[in-house]
Amino acid sequence: MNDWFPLWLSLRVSVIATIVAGVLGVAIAYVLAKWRSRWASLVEAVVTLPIVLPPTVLGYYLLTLLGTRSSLGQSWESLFGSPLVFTQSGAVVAATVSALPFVIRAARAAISNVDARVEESARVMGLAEWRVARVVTLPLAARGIGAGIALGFARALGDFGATVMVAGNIPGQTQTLPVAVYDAVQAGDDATARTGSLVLGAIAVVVLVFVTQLFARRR
Amino acid sequence: MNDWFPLWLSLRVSVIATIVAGVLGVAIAYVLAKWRSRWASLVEAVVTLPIVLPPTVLGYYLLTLLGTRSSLGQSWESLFGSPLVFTQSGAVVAATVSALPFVIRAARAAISNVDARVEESARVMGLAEWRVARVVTLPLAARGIGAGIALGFARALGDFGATVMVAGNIPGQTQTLPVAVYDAVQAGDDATARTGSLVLGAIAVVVLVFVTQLFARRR
Amino acid sequence: ASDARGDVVVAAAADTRDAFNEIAAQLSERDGITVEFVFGSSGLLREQVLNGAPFDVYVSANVAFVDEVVQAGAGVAESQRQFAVGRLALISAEGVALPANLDSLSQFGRVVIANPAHAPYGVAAKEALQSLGDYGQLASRLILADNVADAVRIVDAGEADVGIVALSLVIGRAHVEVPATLHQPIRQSIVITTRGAGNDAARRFVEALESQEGRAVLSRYGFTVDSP
Amino acid sequence: MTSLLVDVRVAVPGFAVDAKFAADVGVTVLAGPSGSGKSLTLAAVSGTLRPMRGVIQLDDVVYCDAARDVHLRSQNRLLGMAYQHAALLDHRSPLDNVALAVRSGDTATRRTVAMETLQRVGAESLAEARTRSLSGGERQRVALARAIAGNPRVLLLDEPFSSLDLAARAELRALVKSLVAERQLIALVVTHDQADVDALADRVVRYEPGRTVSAGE
Amino acid sequence: MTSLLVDVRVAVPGFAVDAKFAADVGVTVLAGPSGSGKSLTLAAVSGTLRPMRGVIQLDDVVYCDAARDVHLRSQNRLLGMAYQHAALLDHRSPLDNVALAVRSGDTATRRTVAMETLQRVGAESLAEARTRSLSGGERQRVALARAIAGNPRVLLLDEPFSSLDLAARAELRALVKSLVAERQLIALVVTHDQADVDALADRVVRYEPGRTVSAGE
Ligand SMILES: Nc1ncnc2c1ncn2[C@@H]1O[C@H](COP(=O)(O)OP(=O)(O)OP(=O)(O)O)[C@@H](O)[C@H]1O
Ligand SMILES: Nc1ncnc2c1ncn2[C@@H]1O[C@H](COP(=O)(O)OP(=O)(O)OP(=O)(O)O)[C@@H](O)[C@H]1O
Ligand SMILES: [Mg+2]
Ligand SMILES: [Mg+2]
Repeated sequence: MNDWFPLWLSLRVSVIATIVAGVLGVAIAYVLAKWRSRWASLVEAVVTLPIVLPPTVLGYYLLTLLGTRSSLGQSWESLFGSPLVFTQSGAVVAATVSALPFVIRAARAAISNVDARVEESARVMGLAEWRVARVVTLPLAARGIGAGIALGFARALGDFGATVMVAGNIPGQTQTLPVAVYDAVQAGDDATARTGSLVLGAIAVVVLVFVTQLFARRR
Repeated sequence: MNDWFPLWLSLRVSVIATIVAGVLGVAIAYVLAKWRSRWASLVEAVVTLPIVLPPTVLGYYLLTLLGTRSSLGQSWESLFGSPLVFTQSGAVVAATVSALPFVIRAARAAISNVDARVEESARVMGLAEWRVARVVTLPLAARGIGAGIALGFARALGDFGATVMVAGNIPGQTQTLPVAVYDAVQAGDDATARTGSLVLGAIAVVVLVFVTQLFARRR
Repeated sequence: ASDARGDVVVAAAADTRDAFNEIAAQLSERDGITVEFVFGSSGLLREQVLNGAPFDVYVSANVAFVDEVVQAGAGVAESQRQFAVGRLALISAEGVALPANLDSLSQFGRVVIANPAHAPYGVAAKEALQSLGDYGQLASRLILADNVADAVRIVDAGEADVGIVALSLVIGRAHVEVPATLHQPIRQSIVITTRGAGNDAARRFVEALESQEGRAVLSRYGFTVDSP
Repeated sequence: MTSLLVDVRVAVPGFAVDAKFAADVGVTVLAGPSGSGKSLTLAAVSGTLRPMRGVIQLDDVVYCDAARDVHLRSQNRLLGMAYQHAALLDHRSPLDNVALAVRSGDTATRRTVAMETLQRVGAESLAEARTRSLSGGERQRVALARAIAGNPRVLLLDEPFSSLDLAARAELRALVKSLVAERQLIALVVTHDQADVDALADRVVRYEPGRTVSAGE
Repeated sequence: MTSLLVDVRVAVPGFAVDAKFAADVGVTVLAGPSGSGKSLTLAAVSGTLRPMRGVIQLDDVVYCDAARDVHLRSQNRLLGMAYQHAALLDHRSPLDNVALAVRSGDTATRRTVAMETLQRVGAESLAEARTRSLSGGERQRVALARAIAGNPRVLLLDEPFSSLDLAARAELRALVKSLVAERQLIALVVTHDQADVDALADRVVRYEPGRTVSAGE
């Protein structure tokens, strides 16, 4: 590979998408875990759906939802002056949507598993609900949340189908590394495909080890 | 959709793949969680890699690894009399490989989070290691394992890229529902694509609610 | 019939979908031969053929891919043929006026073509644009679709104003043909795979393409064929 | 004078207890056999468990009124509580455990108050220990510090000295006694130790299975 | 006569204790201030913690020999243990907790033995209760049942009666005493309660910070 643009783009897109999906996903997971209702697992199943749809189909729906002809896409365009689809913002959206279900489900399981008695004792100590979440619930669920974020990151970094649909494949603009690797496989260019895969793998290993360490509970 | 074959095939393939990935993944996760070494998170990062590759590219490497020209593929053929690739077994392999990392990572986090003191007390009670795992560790990690299996199932059910490469898109033989949906989209057959997506979504919701309930800890 | 296999499995590039479906229908009616198609990207289908896919016939819009299959021993050399030449056409999104020709593209917004990195129609589209000197200036507005069928879909979704696509896929709608002189010919190649070597139906399918009726169908779908 | 009124029926699947007593400033000991509902009563006062019926009230502040479905959040009840099994936040240091319970001041002030409180219970050397490896008695000291650090109105102590040796028990008993007097606290103390009753109790509530429990002498 | 020899240095970050005593059939009480290393000693005997140096031996069965890096697995030490904080498997019923500790027989036999054991500690009515909602005293009864259910050679009891009322304490003390005699057990009992010492102790090991602990009278 003599062109490093896809690598930087992929890194930027996947990191931003992981942060967005992490914050949003943990918030949704928290609400789902605390929501004592039979509906919670139904809602959880529905938010898991993006995984089940073939990425291109997911991308197709996203495109319909966010494209230049949709009302959402038009509001975005009037707000920011440029369309959402076929831009790097579009790539971030696609990667975020792909990563979100993983964060939600892993975090929800971990949060539900936190001992309610410890949370109770923190309330009795006088900690406000948000501090109970910050001081007790989320730290005790850290490992599971970390697993979700790691999976979400891997998914965002590797996303191909949804990105290609929503962000297009514009070399030097929206062509991420997985898209470049895919192109190389199609073209029968094994060397480029191999280099690209190795680079993807290497980044992933570094980031994943880091994320795992970050969320491993100490003490 | 007037042809239900892709639906049944998808159900069969994803259920078998989920079971295989579930058993294998939980076993690997257990070993990783108990392996007190800095290498554990490196190994974990490496087994997460299949997520980072675009599914088609993953499928391409699987095809190279298991195809009729590979030694693995040839051993399989001489053992079972038919090739592994472009068969339903191939579809199961593709779905299993796609699902495995999700099971491993979520389960590993949950298993690591189990209170070591409870496991100790079970050992002192005289329970052999495998019974400690069965009676203490795995039940206490059930929710996280469930999340991993749910994600793995969703991934297996929705897999398009890897399946299409390894098993092909042979109608009536290896054409799974996501592949059929993709095909319909390509052919501009929006009605079939929409029905297919809805059916996929419906199955996923039912199975995911069931899985979540199954692994929710009682008592 | 779900589980009954067709008599012959044909793996073919996406641009042939409409024309081949019609030819297969004729073949089924006339000779009772059922053809099963697997449409996909030429590049991925080639990898599958090389790794033992149960395809009897491989059709690609890229001659080099077919050569590669033959060289690897996965295709029957004698059966290799170029049966038609594909053409490019311009289409536009709903509500967007059709461009009169390729020269006027600068007045439009995004333009979609198949990915020249691996799709033959993409290569041709790029050549056409280059021969008019437009490519460099257009590059930042180009969307590279996975294959020609995708390109058509992106135009239909309204995400590109104009598409340069396979004529064979847009024959039934408003389009403007791109002069064949602007690019290298897009030669449609066919080969019977080693697996399909003994399959009589495979041979019959190839013959059907070259038959008078077959060529009539192909040319109706915008392929250039040697005059019958 | 300040008084905590408890008049509730606390019910869980398979068990219910009726408790009716008023606790004034000073120490009210809850005594009675194992499984008679003492800890459940404290849970109701702390707001962790909603009583089936009845009222809990601190002067004119209604903690809970089941009939009107009023339940003040635990956070707003101004309690300090030491649990039967200490229930510390194992993932935070002993100092953090206590500092988190301090209800006012900035972070630095809270830590100072927490350190002072740890000193009062004789646990200053444990401030930065690994919480989950504390010994039974050490945990109880830290739990007591955490209970008093928030400067509560009501102190709920569930067998607070059970893992301590006799000397430590006497020392902490004296601490509780002086704190109650000094800060005019209402303390509910569950204990099986007659020495606690002798040294601390201003009044005793006896729990007996099947009977409404109420204040005796 | 059977005898448990303990001669080890048990060390954790920031603390170490040297213990050297032999415990014969009967009850050896470990007494001493909070944080003096009593629970750590039991952890070393049970195999949860590896001593820094020294030997633990039951007659000629070496439980551990630090110098030779020999450490018998906990599972093979034939112990029954009741933890300071009960440490039940909260996700299984009390009956399951006890049945899992029974070391021989098929499932049905185990459950029968478990039920009988629960009866002996007066907890048969708790067999199918929700374990995590047991009261403090109830947990201790179940924990004691679990400790004796496996028909162990060595019984390790860490403040086993601390949450129990006086009547229950007396009752369970008598049970331990008779079991020890009947089954010729070696029991190590940590307690702060003088009544336990008076009623049970055949010998007392005194823990004092900084000194090697050893058996006195
Ligand atoms: N959530 C619950 N669900 C079902 N039963 C419960 C629950 N909580 C407590 N119990 C039962 O209620 C009874 C009273 O429990 P409680 O903890 O109040 O006893 P206690 O008086 O504190 O006893 P101890 O002195 O042993 O701690 C016990 O039998 C206990 O098993
Ligand atoms: N894993 C550990 N890491 C660091 N310190 C520890 C660890 N385990 C125990 N300690 C410390 O070792 C000392 C002895 O602990 P131990 O639990 O044996 O005390 P104990 O004699 O049982 O006291 P108590 O009667 O209060 O239960 C305590 O100061 C405790 O904080
Ligand atoms: Mg209690
Ligand atoms: Mg102890």
